[in-house]
Amino acid sequence: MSYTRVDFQTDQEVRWCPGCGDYTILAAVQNFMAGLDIERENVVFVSGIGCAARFPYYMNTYGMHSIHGRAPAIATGVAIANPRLSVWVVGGDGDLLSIGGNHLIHALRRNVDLTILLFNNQIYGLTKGQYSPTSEPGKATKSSPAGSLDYPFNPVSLAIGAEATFVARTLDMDRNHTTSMLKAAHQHRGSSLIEIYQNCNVFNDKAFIALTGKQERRENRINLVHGEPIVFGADREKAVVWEEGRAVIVNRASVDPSRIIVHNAHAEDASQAFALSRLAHGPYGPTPLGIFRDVYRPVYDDALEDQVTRSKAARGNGDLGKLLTSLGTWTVE
Amino acid sequence: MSYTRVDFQTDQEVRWCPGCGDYTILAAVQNFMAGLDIERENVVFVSGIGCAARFPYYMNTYGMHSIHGRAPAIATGVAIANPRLSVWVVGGDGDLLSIGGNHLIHALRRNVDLTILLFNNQIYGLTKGQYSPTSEPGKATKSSPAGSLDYPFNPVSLAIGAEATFVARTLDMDRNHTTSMLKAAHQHRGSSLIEIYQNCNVFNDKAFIALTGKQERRENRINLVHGEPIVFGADREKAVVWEEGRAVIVNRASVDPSRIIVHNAHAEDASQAFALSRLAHGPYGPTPLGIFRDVYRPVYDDALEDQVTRSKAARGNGDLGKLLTSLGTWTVE
Amino acid sequence: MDNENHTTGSAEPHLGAPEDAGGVRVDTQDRMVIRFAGDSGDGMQLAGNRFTDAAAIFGNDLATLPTFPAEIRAPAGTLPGVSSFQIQIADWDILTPGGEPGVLVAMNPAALMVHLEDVREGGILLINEEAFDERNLYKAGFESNPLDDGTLAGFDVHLVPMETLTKAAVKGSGVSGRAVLRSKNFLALGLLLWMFGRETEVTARWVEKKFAKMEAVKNANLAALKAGYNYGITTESFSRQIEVRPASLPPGTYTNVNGNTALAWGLIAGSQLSGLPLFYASYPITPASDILHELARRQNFGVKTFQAEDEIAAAGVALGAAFTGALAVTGTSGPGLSLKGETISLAMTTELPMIIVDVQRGGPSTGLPTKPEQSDLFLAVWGRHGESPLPVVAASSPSDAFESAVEACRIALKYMTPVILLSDGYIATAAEPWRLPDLAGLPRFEVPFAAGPNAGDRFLPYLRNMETMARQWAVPGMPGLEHRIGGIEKEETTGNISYDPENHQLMTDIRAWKVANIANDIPEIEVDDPDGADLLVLSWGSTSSAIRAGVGNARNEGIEVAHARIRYLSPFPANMPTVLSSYKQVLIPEMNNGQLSRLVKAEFVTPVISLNKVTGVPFTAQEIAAKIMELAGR
Amino acid sequence: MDNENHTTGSAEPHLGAPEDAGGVRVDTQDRMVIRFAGDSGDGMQLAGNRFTDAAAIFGNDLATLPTFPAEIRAPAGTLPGVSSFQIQIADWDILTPGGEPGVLVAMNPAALMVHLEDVREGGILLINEEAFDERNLYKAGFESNPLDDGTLAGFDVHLVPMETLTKAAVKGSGVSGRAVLRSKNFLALGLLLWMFGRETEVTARWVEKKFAKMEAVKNANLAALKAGYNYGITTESFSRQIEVRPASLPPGTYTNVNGNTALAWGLIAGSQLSGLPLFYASYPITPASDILHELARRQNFGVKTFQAEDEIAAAGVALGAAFTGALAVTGTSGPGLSLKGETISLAMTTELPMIIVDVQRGGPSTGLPTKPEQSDLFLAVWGRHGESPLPVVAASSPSDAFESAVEACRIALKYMTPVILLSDGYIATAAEPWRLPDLAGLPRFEVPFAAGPNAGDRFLPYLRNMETMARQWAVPGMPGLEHRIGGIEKEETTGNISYDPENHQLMTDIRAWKVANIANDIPEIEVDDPDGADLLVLSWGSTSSAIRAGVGNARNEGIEVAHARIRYLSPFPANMPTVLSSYKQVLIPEMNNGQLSRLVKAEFVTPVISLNKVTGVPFTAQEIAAKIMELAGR
Ligand SMILES: Cc1ncc(C[n+]2csc(CCOP(=O)(O)OP(=O)(O)O)c2C)c(N)n1
Ligand SMILES: Cc1ncc(C[n+]2csc(CCOP(=O)(O)OP(=O)(O)O)c2C)c(N)n1
Ligand code: SF4
Ligand code: SF4
Ligand SMILES: [Mg+2]
Ligand SMILES: [Mg+2]
Repeated sequence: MSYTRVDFQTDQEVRWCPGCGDYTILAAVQNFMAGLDIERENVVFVSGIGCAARFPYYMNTYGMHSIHGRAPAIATGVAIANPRLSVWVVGGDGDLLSIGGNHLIHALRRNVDLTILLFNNQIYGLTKGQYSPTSEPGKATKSSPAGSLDYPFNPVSLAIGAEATFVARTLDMDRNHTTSMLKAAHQHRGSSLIEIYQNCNVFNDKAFIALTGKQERRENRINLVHGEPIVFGADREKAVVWEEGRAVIVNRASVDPSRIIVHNAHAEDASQAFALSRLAHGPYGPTPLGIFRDVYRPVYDDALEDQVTRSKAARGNGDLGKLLTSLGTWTVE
Repeated sequence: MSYTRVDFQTDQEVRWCPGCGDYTILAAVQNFMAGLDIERENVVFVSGIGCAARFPYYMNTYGMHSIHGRAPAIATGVAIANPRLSVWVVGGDGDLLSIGGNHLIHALRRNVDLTILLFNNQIYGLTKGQYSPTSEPGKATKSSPAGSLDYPFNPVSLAIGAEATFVARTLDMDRNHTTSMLKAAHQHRGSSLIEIYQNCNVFNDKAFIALTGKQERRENRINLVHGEPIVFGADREKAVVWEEGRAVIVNRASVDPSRIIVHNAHAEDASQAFALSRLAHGPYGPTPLGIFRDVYRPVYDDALEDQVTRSKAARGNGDLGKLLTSLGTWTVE
Repeated sequence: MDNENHTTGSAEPHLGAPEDAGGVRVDTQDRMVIRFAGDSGDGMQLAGNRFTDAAAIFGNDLATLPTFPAEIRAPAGTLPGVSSFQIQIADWDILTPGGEPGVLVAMNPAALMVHLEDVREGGILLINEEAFDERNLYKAGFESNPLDDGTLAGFDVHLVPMETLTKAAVKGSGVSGRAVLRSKNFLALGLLLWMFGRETEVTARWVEKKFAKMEAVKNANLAALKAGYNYGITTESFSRQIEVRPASLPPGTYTNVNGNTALAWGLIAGSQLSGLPLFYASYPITPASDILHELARRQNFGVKTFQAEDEIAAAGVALGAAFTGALAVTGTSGPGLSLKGETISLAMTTELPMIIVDVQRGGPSTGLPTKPEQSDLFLAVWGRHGESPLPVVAASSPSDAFESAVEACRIALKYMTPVILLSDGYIATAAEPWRLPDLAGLPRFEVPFAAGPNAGDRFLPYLRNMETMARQWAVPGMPGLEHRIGGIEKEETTGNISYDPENHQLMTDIRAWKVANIANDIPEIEVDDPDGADLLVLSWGSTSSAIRAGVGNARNEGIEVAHARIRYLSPFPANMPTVLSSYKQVLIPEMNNGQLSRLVKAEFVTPVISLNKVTGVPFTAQEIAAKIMELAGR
Repeated sequence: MDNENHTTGSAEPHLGAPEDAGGVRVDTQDRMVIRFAGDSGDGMQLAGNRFTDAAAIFGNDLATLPTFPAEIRAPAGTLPGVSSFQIQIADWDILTPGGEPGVLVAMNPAALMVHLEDVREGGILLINEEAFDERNLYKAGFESNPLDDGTLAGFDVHLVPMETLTKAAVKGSGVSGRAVLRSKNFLALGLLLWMFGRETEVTARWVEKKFAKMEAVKNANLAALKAGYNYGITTESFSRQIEVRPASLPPGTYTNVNGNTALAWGLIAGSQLSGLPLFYASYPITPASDILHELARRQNFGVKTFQAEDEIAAAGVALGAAFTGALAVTGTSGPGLSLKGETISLAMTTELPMIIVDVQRGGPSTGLPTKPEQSDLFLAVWGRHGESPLPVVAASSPSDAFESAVEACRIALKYMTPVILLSDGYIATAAEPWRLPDLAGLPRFEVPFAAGPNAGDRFLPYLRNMETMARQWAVPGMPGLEHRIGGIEKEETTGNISYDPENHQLMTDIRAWKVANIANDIPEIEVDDPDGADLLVLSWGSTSSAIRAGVGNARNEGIEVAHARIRYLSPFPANMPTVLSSYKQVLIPEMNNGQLSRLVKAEFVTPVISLNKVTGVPFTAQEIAAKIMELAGR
């Protein structure tokens, strides 16, 4: 089966604001899907509510635009009931981290085979601009005219703390990088979370300027690539080293090259990935993009299927007649 | 004002199973409270539902035994509405990590001034023995006769991932340690989470044997004390060192003493605390107890109070008459 | 097996009058209520269940009611720690576990304290006298010892040194220490079996199987059982035996089942009748958890169970499973149903089949978790935002839970709609003999799966079967049927988002019509009205049995009264208007403040008389009969 | 200000007949519906609001209805991107924003496409002709250009080159590039002001204040405004001016307010009348979010707002605040109300005062977020597990939202109970002139705070005021009043956990009685029945205005018909039975499938006629009048 991007487009007009970062992500996902060897009918997109959550309508696969926050739970049901499907979750920072936070962390710890795309625009887009659980402290919005008092989540840290087996971060503007993250997440069996910095040009424009500005991005973008040393900067003049359990940015010249961290996304111990996630609390300075963590752990859907298979093998296919009499019977004649 | 433990006891018969770890925790809290200089009337205990959640009925303070999972939200309301109160949350691993997981992580990131006691018995006690989000994988319970497929949370890791400013772990059996954790948590302004390993002798007896068994505890208990090197073992023969961003257990003799981690609970960067939390995923071998993290960050309740004060100062006490005419008026005569 | 052999001396059966039989009178009764009561640790549930089995196999009709201590395990010997099990056995088709016990087994003072007031005058008390020490008396709140202060005057009291007897009996079994006394429930049971002229054989067989791998325990229990039985034979103090003859139940194979188990089995039956895998997602909650536990053991039936992080997730996970073509079910109790509303509303508007089981308990809020109530009816029928009509089916007894579950599955799948299936804490834990259905005779369900594109080469997810108004179920994996559904109003046929006013009206009307139309596909209500009465008693749910019994009692008093039970509460059966208009008065007893009453009034604008009881304790037949008599002017 | 000055030539007022006035006819109308429609980016809401102000200050009565694009911002020029604002102005007490517009301002083809069908025959179309290029026509779905294909025949069409005019006007203002065209809404507005004989002064003042810090924008807008006005004066094509005279409203000071703002202010009033700090916890949701936004700006009133992680948390946080003695409120829309049920049930049983605002929108599920509906009534009254009775109060108009909020506060605090306050998407965003209340005249609330121990030296949290059945509110910080409350059934007076059956019955009865008794403490319903009619029309919520207007229309046709609006839906006012029994027929129009109808039938067992509409669009007076006429046999 060979697809082109068009095969994944639907007849629904795409209705995000012109200039919204969601468009680029959609294009990246459609292109990526076209290049896969999965049949369209075996793909399911589940979303909650929000601008991002409109996504399924634009993907010519099976899809559900569900209710706010519940997509990880619904997708869990899809994946567990039919482990042969490729199940994707799309949601915003409000959808997946605010109302849906619990379902997200539980899906991650269970390692259900889901690929979760978190469109983080650090704002509530659909409801017109309230601060979100990833908005910067002090942010003035309609619901926080005197400045938000919430301290934001770092979605990567949260996911790692919730025992996620695959966590990555990418940027709407960088389609190639987005695609490579999609590829890796898709290859990972079990839950994968990709945080995608997504510009909401209407309510939170330029939130990611540190990573998208011409000059800024050269300075701030830290590419995490498994097996490669973590160096960055306009002239690759910065490096990240371990210092007493913390990842610390130093001038590359000031350290022995052997001290520079060679990124290991497959480390069993989540500490390193966590430490790297602490390099940036929001994209305001040097910020890592790439795969923080990618390890294998038994996958819920497979394990459940396995229990069912083993149970049938051990006890034979259930016989309802026998079950009904299993507590003992007597006969009246 | 000076209290004794009796002042904090109520006329309600304590109704946990004989031998339940909850008793020791109750005694520790009552004793601890008696030694504080807070008036009883300024203390509020809020709980959800579960065996642990019965707690408020036994504390002669203000209290609410609310509904399953919602205690952190309700307590947030109490604390924010009246920042002069000392607000405590008590709940089980099901209450606070399963149904209440989202409220918990949001309370932690907001740094609401709450002291949260998580009674972790790794089981659902009240509903008679289903596995919980902290039960070990493969656990056979009524709801998982073929073995649980869930991978458990590490509550300390989760809390740190959720931007908690104070996270500690203690053990029901060790009253002194429990008391010192209570003291530190209480002194910390902002959210504090204490994970208390609590034995449910009916449905999950000996879950903490690695830390309570006579021999086992000598070998496994890792005491985290700020400013002290992390060494442990029956003969203090083990030590913890940094190794590429991970905390690793080594034979003390095999390393230079200078390499042994001197515990710093006050580090700004949460990476170290997180790394230490990864030493044990459940109390099955060497397991750290003590304060993982204790840092200051602006406290939600105070900051909100402050906004109100500043707003009044800047704009004067609100005048409803003026507000009603603020959109412009006209007069009909 | 016949029980005559087990009375000493003359053993001819006799009806009604007591008779002397070699020193032991044999009372023949048409029914008898027995209650086992003791500390949670005393094994009363086990003793009760074993007695139930013996009675069932003997051929009595019976109904049982276990009562567990509320929520938290209380310390031994205290009032909140008392656990009890009531059984009514009869030689006819009884319907309830009965009201006032004729026999009470009291293992300690607390049990006596809690239950004595219920025992009927002259009832038999079997008391473990050795538990009546000062400490236990204090814990139970007795100021003096009821065994000798006259409290028990008027009862037929038997003080049995159960602990001494048990210790003596189990000596040599290999059990030692504290464990010895664990067998005392078997001692009590043995004595009771003797008293009712039952062999110990059925129980002994069970013990042998159950404790096959625990030789010592097995021996101890068998010894205690026998000792209790023999104590009955040999002790002079027992001058009465009670005979309750086999009932003439309809022929068939029977088992004894509680409602949670039967409901779980009904779901499995739904799965087999539809050919769809059963998927059950739930968050533990009393008294619904046992459905999860039962189904979790049935993986070899292809059943997948999922313990979710909360009730909202459980509903969501079930909905996701429904999207893939599974028979999806989520089960809970009241507080959980309150939480699931938003997700159910999504299931309703996406028109996916799904069953939501609500095992009702005492409300509001946490309420009385271990007590039954019928107060979630409003929530089930009307408790969602927007216009969210749904079918609601209510089980009325443990065995009826099976059939109701099958019906819920049938309706959900045929009409592509979530269905709420109501049970309650009484049905959940009580047991009754159930005549097993002929499984082969149950009709298979047709499931409206989409076979392929349904509009040229397109697939329109909201194209409907014009008879049922069900849309087609296109499940992932089917090529060419890719489609998107969601919670925003959908355009008719295409399912695309539509804000068009007329379309919203149309879709709202269709959803309402779809549910209303199910009235034509469910059995009409059958009225039991032998005499052409003026008064109709309407029942639903677990109170139906007591109501039926109460109606029977009233008829025995010569009162003409009709009775009908409603299983389908939304929509109501098609003949409801006719039935209602055939009677001058309609009485609706409920364990709530009049919820069905209001539903009936709202639908049919007909006055009804409500009999409401919100105590967490089921109606007794007597209460119903009394109300009927009152209405009849007696 | 009088408008005669602004017509050219003769300017004597004249009623009814059009008159020639120096080439410009002046139509005097008793009312006129004007709709502004354009792309979301065209500033139609702003133009509408400015026009509203001018009309209000002129003294017209008016009602407005903004309509926003549903949910997602659509690309410019598309149909889903159309935003509109309707206003009806009148010289008498009008009640609705009206049905068919007499004037439509269409800024682009999409706006014309969406709204043309509503415009009444012969209506005036003010069209921005320069937007009608091929691309925009295509996006709007026009196959040919409606400006010259005959589509607009029968209308009074004015093609205005708005972009050219705007560009010319703002030249030199300092605004440049794309921003220039932003002022075109002021151009349209200026033209409209001229058309209705209004000065530009009011608007100009507003612009000066609003854009004080943005000199260039200010100048551009002022210039465009003037240019539009002058265009009206000078262009030959405009041969009509429309006069709508000031209404004779009751004397007083008026402001123009939408329902969300008025409701927020009502809560602040509740706070001031009770002396309690207002605490508002919410999770953003359309159309309720603006209440949060408004209150978040009022910290100097001592208001604390909290944006929670979800609706359950918001309810919980509010409940926690209530425990501390705050006036606690949580606000949401339908899906959120479905989620809050469990927590509301806890608030009910802990008997803490709390207000739950539900700004209803189209359901079920996500439904139609930007459209009004009245379909959460069942959920409000009956949508919780267990017996969970609550007072429910419904606002009927933007300004009534203030008073209803005050009432909700009063009831919650006096009776120690959560109260549900219903509004809807129409009330939320529509505006109307509101005669400001005399704040000093509002009675203060007494709050049942516990002052100290109430039973000797003990404090019993469930000891009640025997008149209201309210328990005392003991807030943390008060020594000696330490107590525990919770969701398990509580023992009467002590509040300790109780599983006692009789206590559960008692507490259930008390909770029901407490709510039922509020019927004696709310105003009776007032029936507007000048003629002693046989038909009563009952209304609630936002449809009340259209219903009142429809009743007026029917009376104008000579039909006798009574009207009453119900603000209190649980409990119903005490005189409901009397009122209902005084009429032969009762008509209940609702934007749902008959929820109040069913509540009335369930409570009073009286037949009612339902008029239901579930399109997301409010009733028009015409629809109501038509139904009344039908019932009257006309
Ligand atoms: C139960 C419920 N609560 C609230 C809402 C309103 N709501 C819709 S989307 C949203 C948040 C949008 O933010 P985010 O998830 O970050 O998505 P974005 O629009 O930014 O892509 C909210 C609060 C809703 N639809 N349902
Ligand atoms: C909404 C809701 N769901 C489920 C329950 C049932 N329930 C009560 S406590 C509990 C979990 C108990 O486990 P945990 O929180 O670990 O407390 P423990 O009893 O172990 O102390 C559950 C599932 C409930 N009361 N309410
Ligand atoms: S509001 Fe923001 S996130 Fe939503 S579609 Fe527009 S630009 Fe994108
Ligand atoms: S069930 Fe377990 S946790 Fe609950 S009271 Fe008993 S021992 Fe304690
Ligand atoms: Mg967002
Ligand atoms: Mg637990």
